[in-house]
Amino acid sequence: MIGFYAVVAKPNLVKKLVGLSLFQAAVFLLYITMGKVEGAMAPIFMAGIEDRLYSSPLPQVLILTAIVVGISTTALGLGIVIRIKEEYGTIEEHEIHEIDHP
Amino acid sequence: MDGLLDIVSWLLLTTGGVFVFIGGVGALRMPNLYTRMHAASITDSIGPILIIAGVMLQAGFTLPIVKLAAILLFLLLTGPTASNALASAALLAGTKPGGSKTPAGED
Amino acid sequence: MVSLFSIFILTLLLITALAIVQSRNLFVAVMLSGIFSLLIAAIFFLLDAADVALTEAAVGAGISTVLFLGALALTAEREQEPPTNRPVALVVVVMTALVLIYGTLGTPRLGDPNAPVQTHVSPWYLEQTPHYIDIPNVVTAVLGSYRGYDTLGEVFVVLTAGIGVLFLLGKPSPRGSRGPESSAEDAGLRHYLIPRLVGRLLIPFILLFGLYVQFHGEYSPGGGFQAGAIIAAAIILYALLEGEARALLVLPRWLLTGMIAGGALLYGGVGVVCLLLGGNFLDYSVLMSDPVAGQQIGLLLIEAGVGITVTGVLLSVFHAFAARGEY
Amino acid sequence: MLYYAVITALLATMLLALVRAILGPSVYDRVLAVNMIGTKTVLLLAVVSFLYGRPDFLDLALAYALINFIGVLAVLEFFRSRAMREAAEAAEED
Repeated sequence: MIGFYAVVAKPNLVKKLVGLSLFQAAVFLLYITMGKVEGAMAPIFMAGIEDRLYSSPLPQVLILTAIVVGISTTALGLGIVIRIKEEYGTIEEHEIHEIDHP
Repeated sequence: MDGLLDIVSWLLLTTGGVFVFIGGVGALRMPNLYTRMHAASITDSIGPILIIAGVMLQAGFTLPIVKLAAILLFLLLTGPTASNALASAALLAGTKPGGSKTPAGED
Repeated sequence: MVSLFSIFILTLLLITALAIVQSRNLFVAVMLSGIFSLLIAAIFFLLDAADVALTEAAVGAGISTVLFLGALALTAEREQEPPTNRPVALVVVVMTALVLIYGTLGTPRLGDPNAPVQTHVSPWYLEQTPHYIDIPNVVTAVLGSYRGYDTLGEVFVVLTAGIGVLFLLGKPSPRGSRGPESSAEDAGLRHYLIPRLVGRLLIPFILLFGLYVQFHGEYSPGGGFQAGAIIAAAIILYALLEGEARALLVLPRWLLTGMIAGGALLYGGVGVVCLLLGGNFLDYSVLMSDPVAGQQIGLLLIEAGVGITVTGVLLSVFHAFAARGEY
Repeated sequence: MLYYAVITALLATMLLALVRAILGPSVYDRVLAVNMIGTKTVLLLAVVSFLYGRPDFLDLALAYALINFIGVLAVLEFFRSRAMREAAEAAEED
């Protein structure tokens, strides 16, 4: 479990959006691991099998929607980046800063 | 499940795994782009055939066998197509086949 | 054994993530994040989250790669050397990591059936779903019915994001460097004959599969979010193969905008109808005389709404990006 | 037991392909590696779903087989358009 915390913490250095989506993925993974039950199966009932353990469906629901929301917000971020590129001609933060405060 | 079927499926799965692994080694060790592509794409075709056939034998005549067939079909359609498109794109971009070293690429 | 595999894939994920952070070439970073998404979906699958893995597969491998590439085509492909404020960032990151690791010490062991997550509402969902809704996929049941408000909220977030992108990129580029009808360039992958043929062969199957995922979501992994992403991917494939303009002929912009709004309206409308019929908002039991059948109808309708919205938003975003450049 | 052997082989191959993707001198090598990992993931999912005894999850592998193709084509289209742009601008070596 600690292993992917390094993944969580690392990426927010430079490539902000890719890093952000990595960060999201790591959080998703954390949630899913919470829902896992040892020896259980996915929470979809199967005909003929009763009294099986199922993993918790709730985190999965939250993450399922969060993935799609994540891609939408990433798309919004990319849109903003494209506009910034058109206005400033660069996508590097410090250059934008220099243009704004000459 | 019958013993014979199990043995056959076991054989198929193992050979499939071996082929896939050989493909991986080839893709890592081959000297230039086209030879790597060669290694990867051929084993990417034979591996799925063997492995999915092996799993199919385990599945028996149920709905999953149809799905497996569909997966195999799509893999066989898309894999070589992707390789072809990749190779032609690389050729168009000017990476020449042959030679023992990869020419200076895009990266 | 399975946990061993999970750990192995986690290691691969770690390597990939480090490589993504390292690489200067943004294009490489995007490719690697495609791999990252594949790997993480495999882990989701190993951790019993089939629905989540399907969503990640549909969204991560295809659409997010396409969107990132579309954005890259419009901006710089190479990252420049960052200025020298990195030590501070590193310190902040390391401190955050330490706090987070300290946080994990308090979490229960992986797979513990008595963890807090397992003991609150989840067992109730698992026990009651056969009674109230009578569909096998509990994830869909929780998504649509028990936590319908959340899902409604998520749909509206997606809607807002789509509208935001349309606002940002909707009007044509101010510089106008490219003519609107660059027909020769806009031909897509036309001269690649084989991909084009195979792609055309595959598109109907992808659409069919999308519909299967949409309407079979109560019985197997699937549902509106996944289906929306898959259908959008199919149309994007068409746009790649045949060129942007032809894809817009199939699904024009006004229809996409309509889909964005219409799907969300359908979802909300189902809730209002429930209200009018005397139930609570999004309480589908009143839709039919038989509460169970009502729940099923409600689920079907809202899943359709979700699917329509997601498809519309993703495609609008794609077209908005594509219209900006010749990508 | 035989499933485990296959899964191990698949994972090992994924590792090799990942190394290729990270090292890969040209972008095409990386695309190749992504495609390989995609195929391996499909097979992995197919085998694991049998290992778990839940063959109804083959849907997932099916989705992968279809979607992965789109990713690769998108990358190629990106190259094509970039090559065209560079040909148009007739300069700017990478």
